[in-house]
Amino acid sequence: MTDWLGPEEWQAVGLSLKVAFWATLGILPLGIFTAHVLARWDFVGKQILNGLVHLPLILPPVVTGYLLLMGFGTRGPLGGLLQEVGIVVAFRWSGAALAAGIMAFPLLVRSIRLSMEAVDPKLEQAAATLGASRFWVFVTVTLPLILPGILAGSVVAFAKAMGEFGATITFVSNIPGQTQTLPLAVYSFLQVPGGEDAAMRLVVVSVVVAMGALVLSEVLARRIARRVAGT
Amino acid sequence: MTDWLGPEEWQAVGLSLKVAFWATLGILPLGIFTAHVLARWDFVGKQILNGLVHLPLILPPVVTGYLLLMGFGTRGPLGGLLQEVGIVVAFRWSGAALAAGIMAFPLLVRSIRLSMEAVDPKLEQAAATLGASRFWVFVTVTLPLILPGILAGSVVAFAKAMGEFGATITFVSNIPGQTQTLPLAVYSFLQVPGGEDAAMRLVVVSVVVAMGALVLSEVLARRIARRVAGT
Amino acid sequence: AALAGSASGQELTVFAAASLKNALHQVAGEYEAQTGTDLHLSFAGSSALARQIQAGAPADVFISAHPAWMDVLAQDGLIVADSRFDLLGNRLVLVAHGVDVKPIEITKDFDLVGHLGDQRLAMALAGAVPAGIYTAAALDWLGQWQDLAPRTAQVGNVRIALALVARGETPFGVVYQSDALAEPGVTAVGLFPLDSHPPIVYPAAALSDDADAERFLMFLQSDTARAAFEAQGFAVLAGE
Amino acid sequence: MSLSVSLRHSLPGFDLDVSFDAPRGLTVLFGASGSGKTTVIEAAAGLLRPDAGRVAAGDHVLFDTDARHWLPPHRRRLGYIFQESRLFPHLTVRQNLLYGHWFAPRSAARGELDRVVEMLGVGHLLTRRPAKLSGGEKQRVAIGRALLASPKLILADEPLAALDEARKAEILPYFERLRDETSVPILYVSHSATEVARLATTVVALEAGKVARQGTAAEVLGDPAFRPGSVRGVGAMLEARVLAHHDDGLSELDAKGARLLVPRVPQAPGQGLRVRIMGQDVTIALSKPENISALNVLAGTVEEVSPGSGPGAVVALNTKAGRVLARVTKRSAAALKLAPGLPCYAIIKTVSIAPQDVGG
Amino acid sequence: MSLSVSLRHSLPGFDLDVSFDAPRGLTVLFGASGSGKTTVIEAAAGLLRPDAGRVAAGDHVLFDTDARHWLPPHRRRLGYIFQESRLFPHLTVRQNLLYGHWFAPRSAARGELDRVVEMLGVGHLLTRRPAKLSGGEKQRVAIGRALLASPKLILADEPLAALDEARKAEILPYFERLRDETSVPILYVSHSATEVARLATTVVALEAGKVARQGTAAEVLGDPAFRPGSVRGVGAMLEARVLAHHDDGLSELDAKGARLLVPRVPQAPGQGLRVRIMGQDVTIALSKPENISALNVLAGTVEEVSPGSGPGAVVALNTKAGRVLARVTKRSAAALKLAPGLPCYAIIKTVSIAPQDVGG
Ligand SMILES: Nc1ncnc2c1ncn2[C@@H]1O[C@H](COP(=O)(O)OP(=O)(O)OP(=O)(O)O)[C@@H](O)[C@H]1O
Ligand SMILES: Nc1ncnc2c1ncn2[C@@H]1O[C@H](COP(=O)(O)OP(=O)(O)OP(=O)(O)O)[C@@H](O)[C@H]1O
Ligand SMILES: [Mg+2]
Ligand SMILES: [Mg+2]
Repeated sequence: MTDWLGPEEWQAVGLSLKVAFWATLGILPLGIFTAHVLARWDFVGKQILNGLVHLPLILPPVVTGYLLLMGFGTRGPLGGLLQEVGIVVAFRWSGAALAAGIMAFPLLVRSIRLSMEAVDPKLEQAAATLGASRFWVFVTVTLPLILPGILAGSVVAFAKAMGEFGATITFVSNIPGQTQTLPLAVYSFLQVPGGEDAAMRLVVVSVVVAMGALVLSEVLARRIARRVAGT
Repeated sequence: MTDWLGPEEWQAVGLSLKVAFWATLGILPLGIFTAHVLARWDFVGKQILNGLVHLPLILPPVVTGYLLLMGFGTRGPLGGLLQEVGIVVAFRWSGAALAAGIMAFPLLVRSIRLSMEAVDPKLEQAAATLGASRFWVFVTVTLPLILPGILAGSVVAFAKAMGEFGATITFVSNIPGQTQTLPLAVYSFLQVPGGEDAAMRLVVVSVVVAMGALVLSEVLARRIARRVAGT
Repeated sequence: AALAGSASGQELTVFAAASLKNALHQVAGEYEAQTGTDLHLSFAGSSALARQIQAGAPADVFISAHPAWMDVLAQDGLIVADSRFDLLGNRLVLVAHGVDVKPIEITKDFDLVGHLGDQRLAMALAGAVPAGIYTAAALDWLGQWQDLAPRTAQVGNVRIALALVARGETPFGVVYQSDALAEPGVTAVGLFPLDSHPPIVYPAAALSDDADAERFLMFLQSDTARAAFEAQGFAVLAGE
Repeated sequence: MSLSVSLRHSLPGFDLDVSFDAPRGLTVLFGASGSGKTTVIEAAAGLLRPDAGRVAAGDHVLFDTDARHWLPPHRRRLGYIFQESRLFPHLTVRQNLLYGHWFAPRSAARGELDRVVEMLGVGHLLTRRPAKLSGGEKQRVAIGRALLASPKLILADEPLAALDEARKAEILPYFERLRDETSVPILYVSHSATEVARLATTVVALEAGKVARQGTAAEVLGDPAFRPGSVRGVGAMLEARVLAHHDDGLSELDAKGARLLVPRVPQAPGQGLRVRIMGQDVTIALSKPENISALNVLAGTVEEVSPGSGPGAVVALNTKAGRVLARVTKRSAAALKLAPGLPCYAIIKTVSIAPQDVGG
Repeated sequence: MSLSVSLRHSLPGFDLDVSFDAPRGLTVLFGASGSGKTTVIEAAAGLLRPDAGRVAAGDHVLFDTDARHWLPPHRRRLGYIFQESRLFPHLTVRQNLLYGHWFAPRSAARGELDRVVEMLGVGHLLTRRPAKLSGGEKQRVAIGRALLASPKLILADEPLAALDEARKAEILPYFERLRDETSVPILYVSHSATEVARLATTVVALEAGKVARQGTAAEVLGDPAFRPGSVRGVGAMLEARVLAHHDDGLSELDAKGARLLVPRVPQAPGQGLRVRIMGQDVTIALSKPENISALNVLAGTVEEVSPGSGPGAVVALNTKAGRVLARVTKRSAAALKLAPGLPCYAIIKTVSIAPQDVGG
């Protein structure tokens, strides 16, 4: 079955997985933190932070990609900064992961935040009376209780990262082996006559991969929920 | 300030709002129902439904648009059906709403589902013992308790619908006044040298609109939450 | 400059308009076989590629679908000025749904509006993507752009415009000749006159004073390359 | 209407196998923590689907696994007072109270709400939401919510545990009225011997998921071997009739010819009632005591002496008024040479007959 | 260590203004549902930030709004038993029990867990999660969790309400030991006069957010005007010392020279203890009764007769053993012509002195 896809396509599959995986993993800590801030803190400018988080959802992906290019390109201010510490994202798979991560970020934060808001603050209070500081309350009570939300958010983020197209192609171009993820490969095929079949094969692969992640997460979430609900 | 944007751009703003509004409203009932099915029912093929719901997230938007075209175009099987009851979506703003709605659907369902899973089944049981049938339990207990999640999901869906580009342009093309939403207009501007300024003006408008919706939803959600939490 | 890790000049990155994918893949295969160079081809919209080059993309060669973006890069001093040449040309055709459609001769008297009836004309985004820009010009030349503009269905690229016609969503569409050839569900019923729009050219240029880039640009003008481009329906301008 | 319960259910580490029939009235489920009381109630409510069994209130069969009959909870017409209130957080107290009302086919009169609100003392809370209530207030609202659902079966899981004595004393008569004036069967979980004595028509004692004892309140409470919770709960029950109410706040009762003075009871002269005489409140004397503050002295004979495992013994006395149980030390029993047949006097202080020990 | 509480806080419709100092030991907060007990406890725990006030356990100042001092809850070293258990649903019973342990600076010995588990009877539940526990089991785990946190202040909000009498009897001595053997102050909410009598060093009675009465357990319980919950709770407390344990299960006590026989107490001969004599368990006789099952007869004189609003009166007797309160009917008080100065006998049945009325 390996010749069902050409080597370049297999490369795109592998790259997509890598990009989506690292994108999801990379935004997870910040996503959890941001969700916590939005769910539990109160400060001036909270709405601004909230808006910023949602920005990638609102902006047409091309615009996000364009802004990323301006900011993180080799000539961009942030790109320059990163370069000084030895990180190059422009036109690398890491840039594709950055774009996918940013596009998936609002979805992750929303999921986690919703779960976090559903955690009974009375349990957190109980933990505090037992000596747990804010940090430990979070680690020992809040975090385990929002695991299903984190899982749900991560899967949605992963799916989004797998499917991200507009921002990626605008930001890091479409370089096979470096930045040509599945959706970009699909796009390339669809641009020329006769590419439909190959495109559909790639679509099938992405759907299968994402569904796999989805089913896995459902099984995990169910196991966690069953534990807690005691049924 | 009206000449900050040309009449065509203002039209795009209005259209985007209309499309995003109806897209969100349109998918809300089905989204709530689907979330309920996924959160509380158990049946063979649940994972398939779950996968279908997430499909628009995974697929490159162009592909989604293309599939919509096949299904809902004037010659498509569903499009034909709709046409017989007098609904034409091809090249109409209603088609743009359909595309935006389908793209936003997984986000809506995820939010609502997460909230629904956080509702204590013991409360629903209590309602049942008091004579409420499954339907009434849902309407009088579950629904009010997941309002924050519905709100959160709706805003994310609205934001996504405001930003949707790939599927829309593929499915209903870019017809000023009918289907040229903000992202399409932005895209057009970005394609030609020197169009950045106009594009950014439109981006600012979408950001302002979406932020407005966001802030509004936060305020509402907070009010609801405060009521229930009693603080 | 080439991609990171290639100090030897054994690698070459080419940014090219997405519509060139099939042809360039063929050409690249030949080139790699002949020279042993590792070619990286990145296909995207010309605007995206041009912006990336402005932002410092590690590309060695750029092939644009429209002169405008090449002009911008030239102004910015990002291309090697004397390496620029017009590589390919294309034609606009009017395509109709179905396989058995009468050919039409497109002259200034051609009543496209009448042919459309109450249906739409599929085309690429006017004023944005190159095909749309050319199409708008051609329709203007017909004197019907004002009437037709609200009756068009403008999509992201020529392929989708073609798909609209193939599926019968619109009876007619305006696309590149190179695209129309391969689509079974449509008939190219008429060729737009060459003077109906600015010449459709795909300019190519090197982005650095790299010998490899020069060599590749030369290769694009070779007979091998010409055959590949022509097989895809392009007119090869260079070398004529 | 009678209540018939038969259940088998296995949980990991816990097996329930309970079966009892109770006549019209209030059935108390009694038993230690973890003995399965809530599990029984949940099965009756339909919130737990037992492995096998049948529950019926009169001819209203809630489920019968043999007949493959299963009414969903909302068709069972229940008034379930949960162990942990379970109020709807998004509804005000008033809306919580009226929730069952929306679904009741024949609606209770409006006056009913006012009466229940008054009894529960939650009138000032009607517009609040549950998060702003104290623990006892929540529990009271939960009681009201169940009672106002016009139920055909009341399930009460320790409804009064969170309340203070004064509040309990106000709510207990309401359950008595429900028991006596309506035909709604009540299944009532309680740890309190007082509540058992006062309310129970039937007592079902559970132990580790099995029925350890079952009988009418009089039977179970009159049995010297029955130790509800602790030995302090031993006490017999006498049937009596109100003779007169006196000005000094005492009521005079006639218990099969014997005269009893108790603190004022609400019943009218001529009405019947039952009085629980706690074993520990009965002193036994061999001669009729004089110049003593206790107003009730019943002549009788010793019927049975059951020494307990501790220092005490339960003495059953046969008096004109009925069987009376007395708890005395083994030392006293020996000193007084108490043995079956010995004539003696039971001294019962009027004040030790608490209002909650006297019930309709 | 002493406990000092002073709080002002306004909630819509409820104003709390409470201030009391309690010596070393266990302070019971007593009061009707909604009187503000939980609010006081929450403020002490730091879960509620009162408008103004100060709470200190000895020199461990938890907060002081005047001094702008506020320790966050996790730095207060608490053992808070919530009114509604609040167990962590994702942790097993064992993990719940040991939760506070993780954060305690000096860890309690391992043996401590075993002892608490044993006392609470939750050994077979250690690997379960809270969703699979019965109501009483949850409450017991919650008690254990708080006790195992090596707290410097124990806050207990009706910890025993959900438990049966037998289980209560097992847990009460543990609180006694905590009170007597450690210096940890305990703030304990209870509706039960029994618990008050048995456990309280100090009683603080709340009424509608204000302190209605405060004093040592002996003072408050010895006050004829104090009606904990209902008039049935009236009862004085005597200080005594164990003389001997007899074979028939009785213990002989010496209360300032008077001899008392009570059911076997755990204290060793020579140790001091206190005995609560419930008013309703005391019968007054003018002549020394003979041939009676009651073993304790104390000679004394009437000190005060306080008629209640109902049919009863509380009579304070001055006996050798100390002040004893008796509840009699007004009718008996009149018949016996009880008046200050009258010599009489207090008859107290041994068995009516329940184990929970005898405490260290
Ligand atoms: N958030 C709030 N807003 C307004 N009133 C409140 C709020 N929380 C509690 N109350 C009121 O404050 C009073 C005291 O409540 P608290 O919980 O301290 O009572 P409690 O003495 O513990 O009663 P219980 O024995 O019923 O638990 C109650 O009348 C209650 O209704
Ligand atoms: N889901 C479960 N899985 C396993 N055991 C359970 C489950 N739910 C309850 N149990 C056990 O079943 C027994 C009976 O529980 P139940 O809730 O009926 O007790 P109860 O008599 O109501 O006790 P309490 O007075 O403490 O409320 C308990 O030992 C409890 O641990
Ligand atoms: Mg229970
Ligand atoms: Mg309370």
